[in-house]
Amino acid sequence: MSDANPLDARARMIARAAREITAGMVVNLGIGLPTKVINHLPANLPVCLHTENGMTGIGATLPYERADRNLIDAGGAYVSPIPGSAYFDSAVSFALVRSGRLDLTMLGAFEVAQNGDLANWKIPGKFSPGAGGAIELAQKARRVVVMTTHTDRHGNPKLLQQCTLPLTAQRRVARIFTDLAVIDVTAHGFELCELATGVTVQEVTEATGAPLIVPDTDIPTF
Amino acid sequence: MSDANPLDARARMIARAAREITAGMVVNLGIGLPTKVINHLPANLPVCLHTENGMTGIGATLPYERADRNLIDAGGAYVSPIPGSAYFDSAVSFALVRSGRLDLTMLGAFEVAQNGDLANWKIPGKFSPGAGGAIELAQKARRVVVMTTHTDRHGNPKLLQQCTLPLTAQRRVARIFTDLAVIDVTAHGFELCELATGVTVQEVTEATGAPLIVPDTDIPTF
Amino acid sequence: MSLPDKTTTIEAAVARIPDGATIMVGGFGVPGTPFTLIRELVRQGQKDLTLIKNDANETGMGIDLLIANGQVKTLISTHIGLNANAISALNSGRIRVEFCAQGILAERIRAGGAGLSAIVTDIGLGTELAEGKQVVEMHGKRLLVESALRADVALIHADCADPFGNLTYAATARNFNPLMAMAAPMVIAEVETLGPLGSLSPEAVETPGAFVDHVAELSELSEDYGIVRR
Amino acid sequence: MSLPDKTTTIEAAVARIPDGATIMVGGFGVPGTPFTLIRELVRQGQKDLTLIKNDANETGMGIDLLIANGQVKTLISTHIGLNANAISALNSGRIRVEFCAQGILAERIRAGGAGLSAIVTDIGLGTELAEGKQVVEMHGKRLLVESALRADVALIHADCADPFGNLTYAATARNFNPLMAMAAPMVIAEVETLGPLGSLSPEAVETPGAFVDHVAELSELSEDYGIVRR
Repeated sequence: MSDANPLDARARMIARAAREITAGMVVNLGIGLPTKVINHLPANLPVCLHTENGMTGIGATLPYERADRNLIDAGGAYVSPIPGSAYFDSAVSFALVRSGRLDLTMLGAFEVAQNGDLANWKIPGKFSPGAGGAIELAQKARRVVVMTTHTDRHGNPKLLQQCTLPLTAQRRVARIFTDLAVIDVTAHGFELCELATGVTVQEVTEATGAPLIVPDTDIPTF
Repeated sequence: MSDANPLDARARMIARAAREITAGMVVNLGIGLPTKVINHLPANLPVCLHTENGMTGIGATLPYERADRNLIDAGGAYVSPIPGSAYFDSAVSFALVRSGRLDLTMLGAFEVAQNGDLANWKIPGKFSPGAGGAIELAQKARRVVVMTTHTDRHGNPKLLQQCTLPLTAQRRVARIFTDLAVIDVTAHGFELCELATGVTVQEVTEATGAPLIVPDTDIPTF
Repeated sequence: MSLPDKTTTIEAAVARIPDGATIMVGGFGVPGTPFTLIRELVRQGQKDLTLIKNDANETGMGIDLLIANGQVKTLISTHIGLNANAISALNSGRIRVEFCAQGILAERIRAGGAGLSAIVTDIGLGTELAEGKQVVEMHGKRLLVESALRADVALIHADCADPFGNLTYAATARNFNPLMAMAAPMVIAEVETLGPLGSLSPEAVETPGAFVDHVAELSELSEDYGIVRR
Repeated sequence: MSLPDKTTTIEAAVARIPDGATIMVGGFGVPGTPFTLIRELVRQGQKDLTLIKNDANETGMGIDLLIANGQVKTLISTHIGLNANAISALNSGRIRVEFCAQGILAERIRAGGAGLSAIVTDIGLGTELAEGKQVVEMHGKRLLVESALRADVALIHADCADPFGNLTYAATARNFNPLMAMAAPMVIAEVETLGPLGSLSPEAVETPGAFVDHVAELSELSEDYGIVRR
């Protein structure tokens, strides 16, 4: 529903994305929106959060007053350890990513193509700060999911037939969480899995820049 | 002198080789005879001994009664730490060797050629246990010196025009300490630097399987 | 959030290893060798194994028991000179041995653990260890391509651990253990002391638990781990 | 035996750096950045520098001061998005920036520190980061050859040290520091606490002193090291 509160829609998206994280996983949450997922994880869920600047076992984000000057995540937020945390250097940190020990990464996106291509690091002429760790996260995590608004601030779709921007990785995105829907990337393209509360199939179809497979069955809502 | 006590000759060789180690060096002493050099180093000489199984700052060798089951050198001897010792893994240990941080290695030899080629790891058909760390030590230490008896147990020379055994490294040996002499490997071949006490130039020349350059000046003894 | 618990028994962990597995085994001499995991592997009798280990231990100890029991097909190693049994198994063709320079074996394992395909090095050029290896030219120099090594299983001996699998090592028992603990999809650690989560300082951890799958505390240290009288 | 003493002052250590040097600088954001060594490099004014650093710090901090002071010719980095000055210096051509994937930058530096020539990886295939790179074929796959990186000097920030240069790092201030501390023939460490030989447990050492050339204790921690209020 176009008149739904966008803050509610965002919170629902984050809460739904958080359920993607299940017991036993090692997870890297990308800078920005994905990091917010932390606050929606059940307190006793056995899960290991990784940040590429050299830590496993990320605990709560800390305010200025309680921060440790030497303890940040890759986005620069001050974080805290939990019992069993470990610190390591940048080579070990990406060894973990590249060698298949990262079960899941949740990334932001500029564009996702219906074949799973991801563009999230460069807008030529406008935004070229360097890829940081995005390429390795997208290329090597066992499962890559994206969390993003369904359209950009001008209303243009971010889910496309083909990416127009420089790629982060080819054919790696498995699932997309947006403010409107949960969409899987299948061998046949985008497939609608779930709808945000109050959003219609037609709204999702119209906001998507590629064909959307809609199953015959009931579509769950979140 | 052929009737000199061979034990004295060996002790003199070891004591002379020990003087090759000077203040500030990082040194790897090969398994066997070179390790004995430790006992001849001045107590206050600032020097860092490295062993390839993962330690810098090797202290005294310990007898069975005082050994730590987890603390050996690459030859299997039980060693002790000194203030400032560090332990590390095998990758870091050889990083130190290959990246130019090892100022000196002192190795044993089966054969040394007059161009500095070294063979010390394999006698085809007789002794092929694998090279261990020898190839990297010989190829990458900043300075490679050899300590060996001048001839083998059958009296055959070990200093040769060309090596006959599989090489450990090409053109890397700079100096050779033997029971008879100290010999440098120069652009023109073997050059006599020092004589063991009581040994004549002729004895060294006869025991060497390649031309020996003998300087016109007085030859120091050790 | 809390961290997953990976504690198990020696028996259950080793039972996950199939016949034909490629197994990395930590240790350099006695320190760091997972003797208890090895003895359980002998007891369970998995066959046609490929072992990757710095050395072949000594006669009657460690992986020599696997060789003597006919469980080993291939050994990738740097030096087996202290084990006369292993040398005679090699000479008689009962096992195949691939030798590798020690630091290059370490780097090949580390490369496997780091998700790299290979390293490029000049080590071994001009020696018979270079024979048959892939060559690449860089800056006008011919260099060797040494492929990364991974295994199906890594057997690790650690000093202290927590239930998530964070590990520390004692003195020179570190050696190949932290490298191998990154280079297999199934990493099994036998540990001398298992403490609760939080018992290890995050700075002290040498192998992060995210690399480790199974942690088994040793109920006792057998004679294998003791000081060798020479 | 005792171990050599490598203690010096910040001024004397930085005075060894010539114009035109390639310098690795530790740190990821604030943690681990050697702010005092950088400020001294600004004061001494060495020119035409090539910097290798994960990021460009933030405006008015760390290597931004070197860029603003016109001392930097080239920056090899992974992400400079938090420093608008650096981006405008890049856009206006005042500095040249080579971008590298973060973990590959770490591995290239580590390879330099390990005396390797290159690593071989599939990271970046299918992206513009692969353009112009040397390719090698292994097992029928085309892979990228990423050359090892070494520098003339590495500037390191450590938590604790002894006079031999054994170093430890605090929390996520570790990041690139131990890698860079192996990858230059002149390694300079600024340290928060300098203790006597023996003050660090041999197991706790994260960078062995054999890699380190100069150790300078910080007399105070400037505001640079503090918590950033966002």
